Amino acid sequence: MLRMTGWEEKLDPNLRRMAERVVPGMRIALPVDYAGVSMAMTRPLIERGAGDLDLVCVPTGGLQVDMLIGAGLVRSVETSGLSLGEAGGAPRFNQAVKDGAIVIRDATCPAIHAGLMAAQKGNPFTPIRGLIGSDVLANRPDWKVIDNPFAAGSPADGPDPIVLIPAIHVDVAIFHAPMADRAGNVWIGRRRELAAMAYAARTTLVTVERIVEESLLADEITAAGVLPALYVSEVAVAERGAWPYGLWGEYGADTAELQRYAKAARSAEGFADYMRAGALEAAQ
Amino acid sequence: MLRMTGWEEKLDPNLRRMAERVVPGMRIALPVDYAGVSMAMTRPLIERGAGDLDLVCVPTGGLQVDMLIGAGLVRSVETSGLSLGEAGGAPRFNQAVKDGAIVIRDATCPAIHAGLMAAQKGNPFTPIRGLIGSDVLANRPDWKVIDNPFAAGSPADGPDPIVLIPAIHVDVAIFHAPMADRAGNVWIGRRRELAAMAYAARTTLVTVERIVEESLLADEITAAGVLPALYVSEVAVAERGAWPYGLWGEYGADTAELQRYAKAARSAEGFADYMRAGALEAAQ
Amino acid sequence: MIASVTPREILIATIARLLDGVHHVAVGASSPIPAAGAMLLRALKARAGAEPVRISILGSVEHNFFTNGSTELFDCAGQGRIDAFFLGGGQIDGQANINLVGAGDYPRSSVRWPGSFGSAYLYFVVPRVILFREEHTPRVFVEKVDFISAPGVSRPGIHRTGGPYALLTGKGLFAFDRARPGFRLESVHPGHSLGEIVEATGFAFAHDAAPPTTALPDPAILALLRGPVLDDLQETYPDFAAQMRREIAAAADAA
Amino acid sequence: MIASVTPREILIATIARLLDGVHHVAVGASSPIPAAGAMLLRALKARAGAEPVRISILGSVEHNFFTNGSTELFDCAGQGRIDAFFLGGGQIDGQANINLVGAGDYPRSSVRWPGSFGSAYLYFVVPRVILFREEHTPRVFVEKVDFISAPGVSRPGIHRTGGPYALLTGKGLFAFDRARPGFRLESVHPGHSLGEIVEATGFAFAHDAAPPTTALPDPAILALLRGPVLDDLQETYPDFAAQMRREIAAAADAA
Repeated sequence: MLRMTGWEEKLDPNLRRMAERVVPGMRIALPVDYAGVSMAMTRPLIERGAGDLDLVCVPTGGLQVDMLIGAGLVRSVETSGLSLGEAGGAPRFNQAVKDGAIVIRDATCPAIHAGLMAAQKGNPFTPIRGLIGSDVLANRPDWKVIDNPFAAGSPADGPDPIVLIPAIHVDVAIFHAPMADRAGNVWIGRRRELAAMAYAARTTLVTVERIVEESLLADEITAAGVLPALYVSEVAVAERGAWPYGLWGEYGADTAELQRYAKAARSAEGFADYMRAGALEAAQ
Repeated sequence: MLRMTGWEEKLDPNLRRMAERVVPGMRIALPVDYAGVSMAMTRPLIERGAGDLDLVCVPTGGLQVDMLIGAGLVRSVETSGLSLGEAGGAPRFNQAVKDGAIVIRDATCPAIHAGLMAAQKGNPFTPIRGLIGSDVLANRPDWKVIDNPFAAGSPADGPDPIVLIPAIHVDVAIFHAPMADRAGNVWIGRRRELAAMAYAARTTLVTVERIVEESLLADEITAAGVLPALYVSEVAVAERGAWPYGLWGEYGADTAELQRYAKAARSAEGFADYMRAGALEAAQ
Repeated sequence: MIASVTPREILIATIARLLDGVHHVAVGASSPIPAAGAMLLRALKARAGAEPVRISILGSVEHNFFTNGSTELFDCAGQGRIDAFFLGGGQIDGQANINLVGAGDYPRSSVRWPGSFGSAYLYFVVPRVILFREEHTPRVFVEKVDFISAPGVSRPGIHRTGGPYALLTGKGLFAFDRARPGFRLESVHPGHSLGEIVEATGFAFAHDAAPPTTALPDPAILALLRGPVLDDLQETYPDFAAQMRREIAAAADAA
Repeated sequence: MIASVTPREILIATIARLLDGVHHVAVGASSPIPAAGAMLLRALKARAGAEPVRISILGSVEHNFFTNGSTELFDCAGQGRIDAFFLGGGQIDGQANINLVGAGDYPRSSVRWPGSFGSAYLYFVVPRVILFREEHTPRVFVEKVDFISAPGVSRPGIHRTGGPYALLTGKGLFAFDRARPGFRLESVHPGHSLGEIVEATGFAFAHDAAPPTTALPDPAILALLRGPVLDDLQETYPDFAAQMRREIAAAADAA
């Protein structure tokens, strides 16, 4: 496991406290690059050091997942894709796959959404079309195929097989959003996969750009984009908390930084150096 | 079928044109009382006179459904409830049930949502817990029970039966919303069942209080509550178009008017008188 | 003055007691008595500095904490995030089956009620369902309902995390024993009797030879109910709150 | 000057042709050539006064017409509301199977690519899937993919409303025959040859003895592409648009 000492005490105490909610062996849901990744929580999670994590990418992953893998905290990743986008492949992930150091559960985006939907509805599964004949399905013994009981055709048409995705329940969902109010209502706008993650999670940890004083549920216009406090366990402010990713409607991605990481993290040593240097920078 | 002459030409030509999209035998989705009922479309639909309609209430119905039944346009109603709320039972519906004049498909709210969700996802069905042992299920031969293939228990626990609700596809969805923009994007706020109806519908007809000039997708705050134009077939302005129902964030329900209807519509004649009088009023 | 406690106040205080320990209770928009009970519990917990009680009032714009349309209540319950809910019924039988659809032969019911709403689902997944029906007559409390909107009990193997917890009427309070299964009369409201309840109930139920009288709210609870809780209630149920204030005044005059 | 048409312009114009007739096309945020083809089609239809073409650019904030999170693209496709989509692949084989996961033995792939994304679903439900991969080498176009992210064809009885329609590479254009099944070389891009394509393709495909050359855009289309379409493109793909302008200038100089 990556050891990074001398900077932990510089981390935001609120984020450190939130990271304590994560214990070894938990299943953690993390959002797609552009939906609001709480990059601010990455170092507190690494400092916390709770390992054997099973990550669920909703529905794909990037920098944060690569860093947690690089830090040795990850046991498995369920994802439909993992890369640094324009900055190329995810180096610590790719290495870990090659080394067999992590279990990879390849999925397809709508199957991850289907699993979360099942959890949201309290259902054991959600059906999904497609997938039949793919090696994605062939490598997922946890998914099942049944004959559609509503098949319309005549018996001569034969059965109509359909895949069932089991519910994805997670221990913790972690994401970043533009704002929250004092009651803990979080404004997620049209990034409704963040709500799906929270519905499916026992604990939801949110970092935000800012706290607003008026209730986000007080007027119908902002209420339409709110994840209610009912689903939110804790909120902490982390300005530019998605950096180097962007946050929709707030700021763009820092592609140069992603590329810098992509280059540095090609080796384990380069990754460790990057994390150390970045930590010092962050502490300044 | 109810004949009401002498006032049709007073109806808004845009609404009349929209009503022409409804042809006999269609399956129509209508929203719950408080979600945005396009009461403004009720008379144009009655004037249009397309009968043998199969109504799907999302997930319950009230005045509009009662009026369409009273006008003789309805073949069946799928609903989890039908009443005038505080104003009591739905008189034309109750009479039609007693007379066996319509087919009633009693459902439960989350089953209607499950059916729409299946249509939204392109799935043949969605599972749902509950229902087993109810006469709701016993009277729905179109619903099926399977043994949950993911049942966790030992074989000694026996099977884990679960209900599957088939997809509810509808020909037309009709509702009322606060505003739309010139591109046809409709602001539905947190009444997301309106989006579910539109996703499941081939044609979606919307009346709104007002048209706004700026794009509702242009800023993320309003975008969060938008049903995109992609799902909207036609929009027309109808001020106070939910009356005597209310429209969330805009105006409250006119309970006195609902009570007036409830009283009048106890008999077929009273209903016809009410509709005629109301039509004249509306035309003034 | 204990004598000035109104029947509705007894119902409200009883509901608050039945809800003790819940964190999130959902209430229908047209259910002011259950809502008042939940609000009273919330006020009691707030006064005691205990964990807050969350109340979702369905169909209300002002007290709507949901943002995902009318499906969210059911999803939320399916996730195990709703601890208590209230159901009524045109008919309720001794197995806690409820009928919200109609009397007589289905589907051409001689009396048609609005319909099952979410009961056929929520009764299975909300741990503490309180059956509440003020009218206590043999017409309502029948031997066997004509239509089961939602069954009171399920055979082993049926996935069920919720079900009936108690039945509160205008005459008394029953607990539901899921194992037996059946109702047991817990207490009789002031002014009513065991004999009257037996007479008014179409199904058999367990009871002590001399069941206790339903506990009246103590003066501190009554003060909370008549003060801040009634003010809370006024915002969502103004007509009901006004009616209660009139009843309280009338009871005080009579006492 | 026909000679000044750049290879990318040929690809873009070909894509516009392949998309003819669609009403709604979805494009990945990092797919500027498919996006440009869709924008060219949109401009052509607008010019002709035909039914408008809708383009959804995924992952873009400015051109995001979805409001229900990242699930909406898949729901929309499942509803039959997306007529065309583009897929690539680290490997593509003669049965139109695509591999977006990795080369070598799964799961410890010797080369790992990002993953299957939505392909295992969209390939089944989008009627006109265009396989697009500029690199045309035996490394990409293999006899059999090492991992099937999404299969090109399905046996009868499998619910499938979509699938491969064409394969466009830097060297040529293939149509896919779902019945046979297999690819057929439709045309060879200017500057390339049948022999070169046979050499660069690891799977067998049908072809004429002397396949035609891929059609060049006519001057009016080229003007549209270099004018308003490039301006549209600039908003979403500024780097790509700038690069294209440089290429066009260089081609003009050379001609």
